[in-house]
Amino acid sequence: MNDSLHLWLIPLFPFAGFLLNGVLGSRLPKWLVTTIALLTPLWSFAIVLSAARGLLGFGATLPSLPFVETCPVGWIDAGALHIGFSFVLDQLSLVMLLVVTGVGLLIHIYSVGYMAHEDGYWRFFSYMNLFMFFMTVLVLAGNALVMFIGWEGVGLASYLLIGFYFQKNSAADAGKKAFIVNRIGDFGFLIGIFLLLANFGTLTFSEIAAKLAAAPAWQGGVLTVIALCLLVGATGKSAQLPLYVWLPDAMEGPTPVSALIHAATMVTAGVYMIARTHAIFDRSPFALGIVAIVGAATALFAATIGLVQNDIKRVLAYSTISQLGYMFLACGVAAYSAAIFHLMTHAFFKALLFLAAGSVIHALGGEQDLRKMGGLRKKIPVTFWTMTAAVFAIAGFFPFAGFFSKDAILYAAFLQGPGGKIFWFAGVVTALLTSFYMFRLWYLTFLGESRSHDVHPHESPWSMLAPLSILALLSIGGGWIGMGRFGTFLAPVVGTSASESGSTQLEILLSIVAVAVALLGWLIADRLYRQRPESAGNLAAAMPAGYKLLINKYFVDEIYGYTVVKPLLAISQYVLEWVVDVAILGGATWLLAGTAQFAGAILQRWQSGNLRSYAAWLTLGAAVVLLFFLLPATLGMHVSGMGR
Amino acid sequence: MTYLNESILTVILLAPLAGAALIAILPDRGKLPAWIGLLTTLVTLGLTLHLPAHFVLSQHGFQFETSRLWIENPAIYYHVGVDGLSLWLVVLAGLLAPIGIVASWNAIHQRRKIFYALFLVQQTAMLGVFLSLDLMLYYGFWELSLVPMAILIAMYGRKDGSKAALKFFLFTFIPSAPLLVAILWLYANTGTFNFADLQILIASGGLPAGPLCWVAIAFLFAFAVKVPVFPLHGWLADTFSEAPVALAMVVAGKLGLYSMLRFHVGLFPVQARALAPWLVALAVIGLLYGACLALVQRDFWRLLAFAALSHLSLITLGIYGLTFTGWDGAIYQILNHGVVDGSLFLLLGILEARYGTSQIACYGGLAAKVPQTATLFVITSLAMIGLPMLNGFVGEFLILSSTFTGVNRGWAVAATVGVILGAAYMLWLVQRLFYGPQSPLAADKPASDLRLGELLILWPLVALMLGMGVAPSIWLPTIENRTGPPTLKGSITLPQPSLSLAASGEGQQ
Amino acid sequence: MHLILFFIFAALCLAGAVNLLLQTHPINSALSLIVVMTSLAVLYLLLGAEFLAAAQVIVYAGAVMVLFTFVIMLLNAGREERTLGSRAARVVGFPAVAAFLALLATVLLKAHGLGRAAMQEGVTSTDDLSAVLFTKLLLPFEVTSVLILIAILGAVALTRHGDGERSASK
Amino acid sequence: MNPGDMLRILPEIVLTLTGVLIMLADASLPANAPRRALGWVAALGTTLALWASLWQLSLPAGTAFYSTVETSPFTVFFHVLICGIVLVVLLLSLDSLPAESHNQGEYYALVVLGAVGMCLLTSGIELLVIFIALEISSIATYVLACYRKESGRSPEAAIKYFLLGSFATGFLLYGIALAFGATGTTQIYELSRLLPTAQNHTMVLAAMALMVVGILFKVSAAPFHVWTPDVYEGAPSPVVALMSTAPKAATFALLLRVVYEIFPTLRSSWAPLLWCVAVLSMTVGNVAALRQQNVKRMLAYSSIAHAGYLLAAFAGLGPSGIAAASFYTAAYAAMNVGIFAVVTMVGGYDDQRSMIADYRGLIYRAPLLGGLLIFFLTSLVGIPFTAGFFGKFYAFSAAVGGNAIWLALIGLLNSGLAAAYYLRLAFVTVQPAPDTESFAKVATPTVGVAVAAALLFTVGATLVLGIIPTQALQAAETGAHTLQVPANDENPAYITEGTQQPRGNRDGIE
Amino acid sequence: MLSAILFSLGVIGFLIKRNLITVFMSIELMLNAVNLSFVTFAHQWHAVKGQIFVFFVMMVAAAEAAVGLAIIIAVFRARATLAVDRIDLMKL
Repeated sequence: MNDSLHLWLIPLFPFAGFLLNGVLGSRLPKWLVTTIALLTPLWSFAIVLSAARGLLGFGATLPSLPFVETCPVGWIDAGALHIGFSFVLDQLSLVMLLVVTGVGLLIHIYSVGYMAHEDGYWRFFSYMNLFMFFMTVLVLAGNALVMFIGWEGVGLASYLLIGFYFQKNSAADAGKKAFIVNRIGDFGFLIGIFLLLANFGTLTFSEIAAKLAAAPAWQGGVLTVIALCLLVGATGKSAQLPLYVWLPDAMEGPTPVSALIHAATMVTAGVYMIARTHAIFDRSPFALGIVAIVGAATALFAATIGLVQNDIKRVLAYSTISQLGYMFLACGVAAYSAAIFHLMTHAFFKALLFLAAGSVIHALGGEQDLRKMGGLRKKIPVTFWTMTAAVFAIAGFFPFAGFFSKDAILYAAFLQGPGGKIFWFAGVVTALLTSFYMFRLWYLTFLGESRSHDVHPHESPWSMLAPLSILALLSIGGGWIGMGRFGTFLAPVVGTSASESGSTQLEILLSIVAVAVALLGWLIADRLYRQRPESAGNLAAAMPAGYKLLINKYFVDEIYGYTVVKPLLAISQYVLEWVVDVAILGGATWLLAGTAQFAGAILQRWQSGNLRSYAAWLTLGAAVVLLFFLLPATLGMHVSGMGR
Repeated sequence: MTYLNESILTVILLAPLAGAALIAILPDRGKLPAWIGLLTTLVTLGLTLHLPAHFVLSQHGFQFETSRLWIENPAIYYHVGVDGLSLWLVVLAGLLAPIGIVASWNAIHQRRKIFYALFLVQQTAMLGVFLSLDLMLYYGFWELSLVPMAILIAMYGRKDGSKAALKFFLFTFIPSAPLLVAILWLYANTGTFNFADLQILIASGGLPAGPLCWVAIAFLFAFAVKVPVFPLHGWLADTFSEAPVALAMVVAGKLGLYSMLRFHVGLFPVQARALAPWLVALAVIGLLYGACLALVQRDFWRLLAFAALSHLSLITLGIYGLTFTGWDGAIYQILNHGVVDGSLFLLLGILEARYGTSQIACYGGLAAKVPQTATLFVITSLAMIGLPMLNGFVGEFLILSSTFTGVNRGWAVAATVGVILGAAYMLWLVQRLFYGPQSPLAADKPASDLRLGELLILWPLVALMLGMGVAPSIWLPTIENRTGPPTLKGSITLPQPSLSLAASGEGQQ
Repeated sequence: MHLILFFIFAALCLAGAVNLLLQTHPINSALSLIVVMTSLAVLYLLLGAEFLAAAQVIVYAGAVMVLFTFVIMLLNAGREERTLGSRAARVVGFPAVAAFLALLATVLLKAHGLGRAAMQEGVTSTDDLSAVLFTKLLLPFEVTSVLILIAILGAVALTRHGDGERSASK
Repeated sequence: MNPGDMLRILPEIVLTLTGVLIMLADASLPANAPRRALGWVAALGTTLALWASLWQLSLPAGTAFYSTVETSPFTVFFHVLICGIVLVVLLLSLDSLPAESHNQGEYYALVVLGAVGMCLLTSGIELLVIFIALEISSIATYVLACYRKESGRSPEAAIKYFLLGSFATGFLLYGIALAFGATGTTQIYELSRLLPTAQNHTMVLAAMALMVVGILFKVSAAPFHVWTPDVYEGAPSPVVALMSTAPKAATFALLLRVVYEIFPTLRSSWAPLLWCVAVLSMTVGNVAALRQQNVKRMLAYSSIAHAGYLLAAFAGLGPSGIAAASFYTAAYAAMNVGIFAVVTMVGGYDDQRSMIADYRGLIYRAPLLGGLLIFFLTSLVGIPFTAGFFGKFYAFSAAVGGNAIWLALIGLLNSGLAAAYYLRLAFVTVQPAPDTESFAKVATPTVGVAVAAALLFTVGATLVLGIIPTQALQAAETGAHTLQVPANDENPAYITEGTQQPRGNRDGIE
Repeated sequence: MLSAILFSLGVIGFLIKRNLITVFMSIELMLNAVNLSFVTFAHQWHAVKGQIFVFFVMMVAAAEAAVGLAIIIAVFRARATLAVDRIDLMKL
């Protein structure tokens, strides 16, 4: 087993798929494209699974984790800098890999049906495989720079996939926005990497951890700065405040993309990164506090926006942001395993939500507006039931997966001193809002009467329904792994936090509160959208300012536009180009040239063509020369060989 | 083989000239000059590849050296040689030439003979700059490189070629006056133009410090204009938007940057160190400035010009960070810039040839019509903005990280902001050209996608970008085997901060 | 005696020169120039250069000035036209001349005894002159022939060509 | 007088005989007979003279005719240079003079005889000889400038040149008189021997000042340059090719003699003056040229600027300065004759097309001429591997060696400025010509054998001086050394050195 | 001294005369001034050379006169004027 485990094969397969489909895809028959696209992640999944099997004690024994694999040839060897390709398989990356390859595989399968009639079928799958490649690299990365490869790479894949319908301006815009906003985050990450390099002389996670362990007194200071830089990177990728703005727009991409990248895997990379570098965060309570605040604030903030969105995918997008906020909150209270746990369950139910939404959209021929749906329960039953499972899961109802993970986070937050209570409270309010808007969505989509008459919904093909079903099962049962066992499993990597020490009275109490809150949300939704459908509008009318604020997403995009983008462009255009480049620098050049020309003009006047004036100049010259020689002599200052 | 090793550089220098002569002799019939040009450049490329193939890694100093007395008094030698610094640059110059020919293949319709002949002369001059180890010989090639360039810009300018050509020429020619005076001063005080001798003599401190400082500034000034370094970039945008594609892709950067490394930092380490803070500042300003201006350009050549300003500033930053790692990164980034810019120029040139305009606003939605072009363009753009696994990243990372760790954190952070801006303007360009609904121009004009010849040159380039991004270890060891300035040798390395050092809050810049 | 003669002729010479400038008709100027030259010839004589005095009269006053008058007649040159003239000539020229004169004067005055009437010892004989001329300075003498040749050639070319041209064009 | 003396002036004799022969033949030929053959005779004679001067290298350096002329590597250098220029100009004239011109014979004779003066100017070591030689060359050029007198411009050029030239000669002559007054002699070596001990210091200075003024006028250095543009514009192009180079070269040789041989001890006086004149010349020349629309006028200003560069070499100490100046003279002559040859061919004898706008698209109409024009222009700009570069390089190298770094800097910046107008012309020639009637009618200039030879000669010289200048430079240096040592018959210290001078420097010197 | 004054007068003549021929005469005046100084110096130094120089100057002046007047004739034919200030076709 030891010999047969080659980590590099995990990313290699999707990459091969990417290359094959990307280069030859346009010429290959569709079935072959499909086969390639599906087989490659399947293969990776199989490797991961075999590794996991060994690890969990089912099959042959696996070497002790972490299992490190380093490319014999370095990547960047320059001067004192030695950075190699190194992959690490440990508990943390194993969980992530399972999620990534597993959910990824399902979504690939789903896409076969969903994208069947799209033009760039091969292109889509090559991008998807590319994403899988980078995502696995990101997860397996043994040092920060390799992680950065994956980090940027998934951003690239995301960019390409969001802009998949590139002929739509909105899609192309969204892709660009995603990439650039991510870049802002990457900027932080990169600075973090530089700081790591400067302070540790290495980027390898294990070495960093070892060096930290060797210096137990090292707290805060530069570590806080590093942590905050990494946090900036994480907020970019995981769509946290203030860099979340790209994610809602990213919904322009095909729905499977939203499911895979913008719900299940890529956006969780930030969480994963913080967990991966937790050794640094642990040394900086301040940074952790910031992480928690960011997480809690994002969770609440995004949830409020989610309340009023009418686009089914945007609702889900804001819910994703909100859920990611939970994960950050968990990280912020050092409950990394809880964060990863929620990451995993979230991957299940959010992927399911998106896929189901995709199925709905598919059924309605591309309609995404909630206000035009309704009454679909009968027409697409499989979708309805699976979606229901997901809704319950995200709302945090026992015994669905979301319950366990969310519960663990809230509990961990609650334990985190006085500030923790506030976080807990924010989490609970978020849970209420989440429950409300998810059920709102549920009601508007499936229940009531159809609000659109010219469509004939139909159930999706099996290739889409099968993944839905599997994910539904996971959403229902995924939580039973249990926080305790999960925490223990991850403990070698991320350590344990107070919350993992088994169930206590307090935890049960808190769980009850959470479930109650979720129930409350359901009830409100039920009242507003089932019993008295008109009251929702009334409520909005009653609070016009608040509604306007929410429906416009707090005008954040506009604020960014007016404070960052427009000024930047304006400064570039008016100040830098026109004033500095054209006026000052160009002017200086012009002035020099003009001076020469002007002098030339003066000399031209000198050259009058008149013989006598020429003679005059000549005489003047002669006089000056004479004076030049004689003056020093007459003044007695002349020094020469005369008389010697 | 020994004989070949001794004369290979001369052969490399003469090969393009021979091609130019052949073109000049043969009639200007059809594509004949282009074919000869292509053949010549390919042969030259093959010859340049001989260098890395036979470069002895373990041997320090210059290799393939040839030195012959050219003029007795003043003693000027025909002295050529390569080390790790120039080795790949020579190959790069060899590589860019066939690309330039392909880029001109359909863009140059008339007067092919003059074009290709001068193009080849230009190549010789460029190679000469990289190879010369005698200051006068170097200066000769340095100046010679201006002429074919200026003439071709004047001949093939898009709108007002001669104005741009004049601007280019004067901008780069006038600063070389102080350079020549400085060289003459050196000769007057040392009696030699030989690079290695001068290096030793200057390092020994026998020369008066005051004038030497001015000499260093004169050297720097000439190079800085050629690079260009902000605020001396006035010629760049006009030249880019006027010059034929094949020339625009070689005009900026390489020569000036190489010269900075070899003849400024290499000859005047002490003075360079004194000047370095200014240059670092200018480089960072230029980096951001270029990026900001690239954001608001309406013409893609001008956009590319400011993007180039930004990237070249980054390399300047790497050079004047005065760290070994930074130099590695700088040299590597010069190569990257050559490859990436070559490819971008080629692609944009193809677009311009097909659609007849360089106004970005006229384009839109091309991806559906010319998918191959779009794909390659996107890949190249990504390499340009420094996506990991593509070549741009390696150089960028080396430069930025060395600046951060070895020079100044504030500047490094500011320079890293350029990463964001770089993505912004390139992706915006991609979007405006290829995505969105088709513009009237794109919809109306029937245009074919890339032709076989173009693909044959572009895919290898893309492969090269990938290769250089994944396996820089092929290049870096040779790059590191260079003759650094004697006083700097080993004195600056990446600091290896101990934990205690870091813990003492040294990180809080 | 010599001194008196010197001053007389020097004055005459200067007067002639000034007259040359003041006259507006070329022919008058030419005549004043002859006055200058002949008085100079006297001065030469006073300075002991008898051969030169003769040559001055013959070559200059005779041949050259005849040429001048001839051309004046040929071209029928009338009074000078009142043209605008050159401002630069006046603004720049006169101060320059003044300065020049002043400087030159200082130089010559410093050279003792040069400007004044000289003693009369040592009249250079034509014999001595020719002896030197045909031995030591043979080459210049010969070379002068080339000069004369060119002058003739040029004058002929310029004038004859014009005639041919004119007749050809008419 | 011994026969050996005749050998010392062999080139001059050959040239004189040629001139006389042509004159006689011209007179004896029937009035309407073609006189083109006379041009070939002249060219042949000049070639012979060139060989004769080269042959003089085998003579021990020394003086003749009672120390009125000398033969040394220095004089040979300039002799060869002048003969070369004259040869090229003759070849050029052969094809560019209108065939029906009646006085071609006189033209060739004047050119050849003028060359006698120029040659003597460089070899004379007696101010009297020098004066006469100067007059010979001047008068010849006055007449030649007037040659195209059917147009109003040519005589105007001639009269301006003539009057101002005579005017300047007056100054020179006064300078000689004062030098004579200070020492009682006009023989250069005696002068240089006596001058340091002369009683009247101010007079010596004044003598030097006036002589320098006269010479600077001839080399058209600012502020004595004012005549140049007008004369160059008006005179026929082949004549400009001649008079912008050959008499200038000779006069520079004279200037070298005057400042380095007569007044070496007054270096501290004249060096700053020449410094200033150099700066003024190049600046005035280049700046004024910027706005010119007439090619010949522009080149006139450029020649002023080049005089400035050349004077910069005088800042060099001793032999290095002399050698640099000599070399620059040769380099400048090569490229300037070349470019005027092109201008002659393009503009025609009657200067029909001498505006810059007329050169538009030249390279397409006449690829050879256009290409050569650009080539010479790049040489004038001073691009490496051309004569112009090495000329400038040595001149400023000498200046830097003489610690005149600022001078070198100003000079080189000036040459940057100069690039602006040179390239303006170069770029105009590569611009596509508009398809208007006026351009369609322009006939493509035809290049005959003689002109082709002339062009080949100049291109070859420009390239050789730019790429393998070693021999020419050695010649210049040897010459410089012989000039440095005050030579007289009793103490021929330099003779051995002179004889070792390698022969066959012809390929270096044009 | 006299010669200096004469010389300067010649120069002034060049500057103020408006007729080509008189301008030329002014030049002759200058040459004469030089001659005078030569003779004087020759007298002072008892050197024959000075006188010979004068002799040559005379010859040169004669030659110049021939050529110069020929040119003046040419100018007159081409332009029908002898006014100095009219001869300014070429300028700037």
